[in-house]
Amino acid sequence: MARETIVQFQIERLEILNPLGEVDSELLPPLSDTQLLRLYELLLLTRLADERALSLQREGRLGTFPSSLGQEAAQVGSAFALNSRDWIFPSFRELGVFLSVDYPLANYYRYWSGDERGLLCPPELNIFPINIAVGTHLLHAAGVAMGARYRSDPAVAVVYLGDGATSKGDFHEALNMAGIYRLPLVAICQNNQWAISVSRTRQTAAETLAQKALAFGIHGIQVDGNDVLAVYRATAEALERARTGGGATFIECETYRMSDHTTADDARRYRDPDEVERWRDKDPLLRMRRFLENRKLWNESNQTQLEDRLRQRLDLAVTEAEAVEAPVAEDMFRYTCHQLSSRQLEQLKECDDGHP
Amino acid sequence: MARETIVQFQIERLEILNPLGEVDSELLPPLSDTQLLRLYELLLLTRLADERALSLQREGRLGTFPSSLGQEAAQVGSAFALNSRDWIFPSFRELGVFLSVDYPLANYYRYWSGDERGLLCPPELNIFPINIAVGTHLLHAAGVAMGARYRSDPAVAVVYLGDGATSKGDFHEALNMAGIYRLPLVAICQNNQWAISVSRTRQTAAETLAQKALAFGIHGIQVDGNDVLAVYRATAEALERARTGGGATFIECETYRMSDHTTADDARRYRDPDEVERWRDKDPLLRMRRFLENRKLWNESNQTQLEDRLRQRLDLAVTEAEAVEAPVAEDMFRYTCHQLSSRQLEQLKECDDGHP
Amino acid sequence: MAILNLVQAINQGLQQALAEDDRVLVFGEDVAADGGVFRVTEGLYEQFGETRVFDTPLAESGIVGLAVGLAAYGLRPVAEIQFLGFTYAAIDQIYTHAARLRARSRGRYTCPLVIRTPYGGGVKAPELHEESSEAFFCHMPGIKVVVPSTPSNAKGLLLAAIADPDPVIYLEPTRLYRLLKEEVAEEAYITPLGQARIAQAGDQLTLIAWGSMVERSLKAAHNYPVEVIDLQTLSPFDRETILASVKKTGRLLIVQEAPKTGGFGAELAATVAEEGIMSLRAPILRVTGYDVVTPLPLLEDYNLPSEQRILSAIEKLLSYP
Amino acid sequence: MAILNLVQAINQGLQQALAEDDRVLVFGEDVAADGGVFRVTEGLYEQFGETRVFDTPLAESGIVGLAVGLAAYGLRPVAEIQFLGFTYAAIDQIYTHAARLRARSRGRYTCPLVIRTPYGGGVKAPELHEESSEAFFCHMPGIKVVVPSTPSNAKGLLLAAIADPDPVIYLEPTRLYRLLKEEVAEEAYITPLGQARIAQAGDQLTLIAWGSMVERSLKAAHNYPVEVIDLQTLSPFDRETILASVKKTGRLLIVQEAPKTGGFGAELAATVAEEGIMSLRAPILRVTGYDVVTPLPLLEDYNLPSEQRILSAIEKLLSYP
Ligand SMILES: Cc1ncc(C[n+]2csc(CCOP(=O)(O)OP(=O)(O)O)c2C)c(N)n1
Ligand SMILES: Cc1ncc(C[n+]2csc(CCOP(=O)(O)OP(=O)(O)O)c2C)c(N)n1
Ligand SMILES: [Mg+2]
Ligand SMILES: [Mg+2]
Repeated sequence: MARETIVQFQIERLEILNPLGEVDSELLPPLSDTQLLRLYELLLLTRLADERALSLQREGRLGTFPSSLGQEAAQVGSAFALNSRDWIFPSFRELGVFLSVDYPLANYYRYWSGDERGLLCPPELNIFPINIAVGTHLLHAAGVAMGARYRSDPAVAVVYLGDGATSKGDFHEALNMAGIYRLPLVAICQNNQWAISVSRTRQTAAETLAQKALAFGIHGIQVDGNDVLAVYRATAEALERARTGGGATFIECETYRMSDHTTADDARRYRDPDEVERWRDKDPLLRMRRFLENRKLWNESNQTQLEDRLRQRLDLAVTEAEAVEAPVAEDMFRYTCHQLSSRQLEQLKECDDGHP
Repeated sequence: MARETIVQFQIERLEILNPLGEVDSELLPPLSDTQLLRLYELLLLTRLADERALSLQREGRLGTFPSSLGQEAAQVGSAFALNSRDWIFPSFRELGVFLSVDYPLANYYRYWSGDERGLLCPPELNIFPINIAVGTHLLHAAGVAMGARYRSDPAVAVVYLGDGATSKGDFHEALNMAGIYRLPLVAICQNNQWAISVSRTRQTAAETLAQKALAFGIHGIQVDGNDVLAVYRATAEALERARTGGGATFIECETYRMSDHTTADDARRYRDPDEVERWRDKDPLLRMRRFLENRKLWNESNQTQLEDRLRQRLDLAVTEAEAVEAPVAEDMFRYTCHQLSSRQLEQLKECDDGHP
Repeated sequence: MAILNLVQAINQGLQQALAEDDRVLVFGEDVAADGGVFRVTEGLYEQFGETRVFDTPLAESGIVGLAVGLAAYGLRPVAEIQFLGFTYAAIDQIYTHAARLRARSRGRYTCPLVIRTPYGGGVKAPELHEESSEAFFCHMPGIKVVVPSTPSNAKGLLLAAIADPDPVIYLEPTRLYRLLKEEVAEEAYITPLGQARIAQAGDQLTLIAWGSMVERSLKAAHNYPVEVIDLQTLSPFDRETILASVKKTGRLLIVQEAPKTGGFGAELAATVAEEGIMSLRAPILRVTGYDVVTPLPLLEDYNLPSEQRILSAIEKLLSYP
Repeated sequence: MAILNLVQAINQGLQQALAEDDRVLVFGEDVAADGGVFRVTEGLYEQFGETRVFDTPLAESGIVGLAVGLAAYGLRPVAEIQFLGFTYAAIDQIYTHAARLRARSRGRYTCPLVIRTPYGGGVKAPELHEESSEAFFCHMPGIKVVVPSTPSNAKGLLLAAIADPDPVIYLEPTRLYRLLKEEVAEEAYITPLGQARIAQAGDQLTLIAWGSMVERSLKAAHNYPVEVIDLQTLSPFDRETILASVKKTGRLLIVQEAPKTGGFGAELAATVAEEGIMSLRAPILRVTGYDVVTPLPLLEDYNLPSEQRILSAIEKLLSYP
C-alpha cells in the first residue's frame, strides 16, 4: 500500500554534426569518404531537384508541389541507411528519399504533374505509392513488416511521416501493432514543426514526439533532423534492431519546413518569419559541406562542378518527364481491378468514343 | 553533439487498501464513516444487481449481458468521487457506475433486454448512452469537456473504457486533444486484463496502460483497481486537477474480469482457470468488508440485513423493468431525426398498419 | 447586395452565424489563422478569437467526435474537414454517433452539428481532393446531406444547416468556389432544407443535378425544353418536386459526378421507377462519373461528366416519342 | 458430403484455403484460441498455429490496414471484423487504400484481401451488431462485395473471394449462420464471383434478394410464379441475369434488409429503369428496412422485411396486368 513509481522512462536525443560542421567523433558513423561525399551529393541533389520542381510549378509545368527545403538531411540520412530490398512507405514530402534510392526523378515529377504513371515503382525497388491520406500508411508498413517476417525476408518496413501524422488514429493503431508483434519496422518522423498552419506545439501536448513510442512499448529516439550523420546513425541502429528481432523504432527527426506547405500555401499568413530565419542557421547542407571542407574532402570548385553535373541531370529528368505521351482514358480504367465488369467495359467504350 | 537524455518520466501506482483489509493511513482519503459504509453498500449492490442480471438472462428475461463481477471497486470508487453535474461517458460494462449515481436500475435492465428506452437518462444526471463501439466515446467526452469549459461550467467529463479500448485510434485522437486543449476530462480505464479473449499483454506491448498518457502530455497513473479507496482517491485528485485547469488524467485501474466476457461468451476456451482463482483473493468487496469490520463499522448481521434490503430493491427494479409496455413501431421512427421526412412518415404508416 | 462568389457567401454565412449565436463554434484543420486552405473561414479567427474559431490537430475522426460532444452539450459546432476524401476516417463517428445520438438517448441528447467539406472534381488537385462520395451519407438515417450550387443557396443552406436540430453534412463544390459570382443578400437568411429548386423550367425532360453538375447541366440544357432541378438537399430529398416534374415531362435524366454504381442518382431513379413510372416515356438515364478510382488531374476530364455527355443524353431522351 | 450449416461451411472453406495455400493468413479480434465469437474460425488456430491464425488488438482500421500491407507483400490475408457495424472505423483503409492500391501503383502492387464480417438483423443482438450497410461498399470502385445465402455458396464464394486478385468484402448473414443446413461438397470448390443464382424459377415476377433475405423471399414466393434471383455478388453485380429475367417477367421486386434510401436495391432498380424499362409492366417495388436508426432487439422485427411484407408486394405486383 503506497504511491510508488513502477516504471521509468527516458528519451534520448542524438546529435553528431553541429551547424559549424564540427562532429562528435565518438558518435561519427563508420562511413568512408566516398560515402560521406555521396551523402552530400544527395543532399545537394535533393535541394536542386526541389528548387527545379518549384520553378516548374510556377511555369505551370507541375501541379501543386510540397517542397522538401530544409528537410534534406532527415530524408537523405535515413534513406541512405536502407538496403535496396527494404520497403519504403513515403508520405508526400520525401523527394530526398526517392532520390537517395535512385527512383527515377522523371517519374517523381510526372506524379506531381498529375499523372499516376509517376507512381509505377521500378521492379528493383519496393516503394509504396506516395501517400496523401496523412498517417494511414503506417499500417501498410506494419503489414509488410509482418509479411517479411513470415517469409523470413530480412527486409525492414520503413515508413515516413510528419509531425501532423502523429495525431491520426492510424498512427496509434499501427505502432501499437508494431509493438505487439515486434515487427521489423522503422518509423521516421520528420517533425518539421508545422502541419500546414498548425504548429508542433498545437499538434500535441507531449514534450517530444519521440516519447509517443512509450505508449506502444517500442523504442523511441529524437535526433537532430538537420544533421545527416545523426539521422543516418539512428536509422542504421533502428534497422539493425529491426533485422535482429528487436522490434520497431520511432525516430523523431527535429527539422524545419523552410518553404510554404505546398505551392498552394502562403506560410506568411500564420508563421513568424523570424522563426524561419533562426532555422536558416541550422541548414543541413551547409553543415555537411563545412564538415567535408574541414576534412579537406571538398572545396569551391568541387561544389561548382557538382552543381553543374546535377543541374544537367535535372534537365534530363525534366525532358524525360515531359516527353511522355498524355495518358488515355483506358489508363483510368485499367487498374481499377484485375478484370473490368461488363459495365466498366461499356463505360470505357463510351469514354473512348465520346470524349471531347 | 551527443546522445543525451532530454526528457524523463515515471508512472506511479497507488494502493491504499490491501486484500487483508489493511490501509495505508497516510493515503486514506478523508471520508466519513457514513461514506465508507455507503461505498461498501454500493459495492454490494453492484455485485447483487449483476448476479440478478445474470440469472434474468439465463431465464430469457434479459438479452446478452456483460457482467461487472470483480470490477466493482473500479466502478464504484470512481463514480463516488463525481459531482452530480459531471458528465459520464460509460462503456458497456459499468453497472456499478450507474448504480453509484442513482441511475434507475429498472432502466439499466430494460436496456439490456433490448429496449432503447432504457437509455433515457433522467434530467438530473448527465450520462451518455451506453457505448457499444469500443473506444469511440472518448471523443464525445472531449467535446463535452470543451463545451463545459466554454460555458465556465465546472463539470468534468468522465469517460470509462476497457484495456481493449486503448488500442483504438479514437482513444489516441481524443486524449491527444485533451492534452492540447487542456480539457477537464478524466479517463478511467478498467484494465480487467482481457478484451474478450485477447489478454492485456497481447493488446499492447507497453508495460503499463497508464504510460500511454505520456504520448499525450497528460497525467497518467495506475491504481489497484480492486481497491475502492485508491480508485476513489485517484479519481478525486484527477477531478480536482480537471476543475482547476490542470488538464486531463488517464487512470488505469488494474482489475480483473471474473466472469465471461458476456453471457454469450465462454472464457474457458481461452483463459487459464488458475488465473481467475488467483484474482479471487483480491476480491474488492471482501477487502472493504474486512476494513469496515476492523474498524467495527460492520458485522455479520449488518451484512445479512443489507443483503436483504438490497435484494428487495432488486426485486422492485425487475418488476418495474418488466411492467413496462412493449415498445411500438413509432418508437423506432420518432428519434431518428427531429422531423420525419415524407418517406419516413409513409414508412411509419406502412409499418403500423402492416406489422404481423 | 454585394456580388459574392461561393467562398465569400459561405464565409459571410459563417460570420453571421458566429455573430448571432454564441453557441456556434467553427473548427477544423487550418481554419483559424490560415483561414482555411480555400479561405472559406478567412477573418473569422481574427473577429471571434480562439474560443470560437480554432484549429484542431490532424485527426478527422477526432474532429467529428469532438463536434458530437460539443453538440450534445448544447453548442452548435461547425466542423470543417479539409476535403471530402478525408471524411472517410470520420465515417464511424458520423454514422455510429452523430446520426444516432438522438435515437440512442431517446431524445435526451441531440446532435445539431454541421460538417462542412469541399468536394468534387474539376480543380486539378491531388489524390483524394476531388472525391464525390455523397451517396455514403445519403444512406445514413439520421444524417442530412446538403449541397449548394450557387453563392445564394450556399449561404442560405449553410444557415439552415446550422439552425437544423440534427447533423448535416454540407458539401461545398470546389469547382464552383470562385467560378460563380452573383448578388447575395446581405442579411442572414435561410434556404430551407429538403427542398429542391427549379433552376430552369421546362416540360419535355426532367434533369436532376446537384453541386457543380448543376452549372454544367444548365449550360448543356440551355436551349432545350428541359426542367433542371437543383436538388440542394440530397437527404431528405424533395420527392414531391421530382415526381411532379416527371409527371409533366415523362423523361428523366440524372447527372452526378460520383461513380455510377451505387451513386445517389440510383436512389432518384429507383424512386421514380417505383412511384412515377407510369408517366415515363423513356428509360431513366444517368450521366455519371465512371466506376473507376478517382483519377489524378491529367485524367480527370475524362471522368467528370462533360457538357457534351449531358447534351448527348438530353438529345437521346428527347428522341423518345 | 456432409450436412453443414453456414458457420461450418465457412469454417471448412477457411480450413481448406489455409491448408492449400501458405499465403493465406486468418486474423482478427478473437479468431484464434476463441475461434471467433460465432465459432467460424474454430479449430484453425489449433491446426495452423499462430503464424497463420492470430488475434489482433481491438483496432478495426488497424486490422484492414495490416491486411493491405500483407496483401501488397504477396500474401492472401483473410481478416475478420467482428461485426459489420465495426467496419465503419475501417472504411478509410478500405476505400482509400484497399480499393485503390492497384490503381495508385499502376499495377505494381495489388490487394488480394478478404474482409469477412457477420452482418444483418434477426438475431436479437446489441447495437451495431445487426447492421446492413453493404451499399457503402458497393459504391467503391475497386472493391468487390459478396454475400452468401446458403452453406454451399458460402463455401464456394469464400474460396472464390480468397482466390480473387482484388479486395473482397464478404458479408456473412448472421441470421442464417445456424438456420440453414445442407449438403456441402467436401472438396474445395469455387462459386464464381459476379454471377447471380436463380434460386427459384418463375416467369411472372423477378424478385432480387441477397443474404438472409433470400431465405425469407423464397418462403414468401413459394407458391407464386416468381423468379427469385440470389445476387450472391453485389459488386460487380450480374446485370445480364437480372435483365434477362425482367425481360421475361416484366415485373421487378427487390428485397433488402438495409434502410431503403440509398440502399443497393436502388442501384438494381435504376439499372433496370435504364436498361430494361421497356419490358416492365409495373412499377419497380422495393421491400426494405425502414429509414431509421437500426433498432435494438425489441423493435427489430418491425424493421426487418417480413415474409408478410414481401408477400404483399408480390401480390401487388402480380395484380398489374
Ligand atoms: C488525413 C488527411 N487530413 C488532412 C490532409 C490535408 N493535409 C495535407 S498535408 C497536411 C499537414 C501534414 O502535416 P505533417 O504530417 O506534419 O507533414 P508535413 O506537411 O509537415 O510534411 C494536411 C492537413 C491530408 N492530406 N490527409
Ligand atoms: C469497435 C468495436 N470493435 C469490436 C467490438 C466487439 N467487442 C465488444 S467488447 C470487446 C472487448 C472489449 O474489451 P475491453 O475494452 O477491454 O472492455 P471489457 O470487455 O474488458 O470491459 C469487443 C472486441 C466492439 N464492441 N466495438
Ligand atoms: Mg510537419
Ligand atoms: Mg478488458
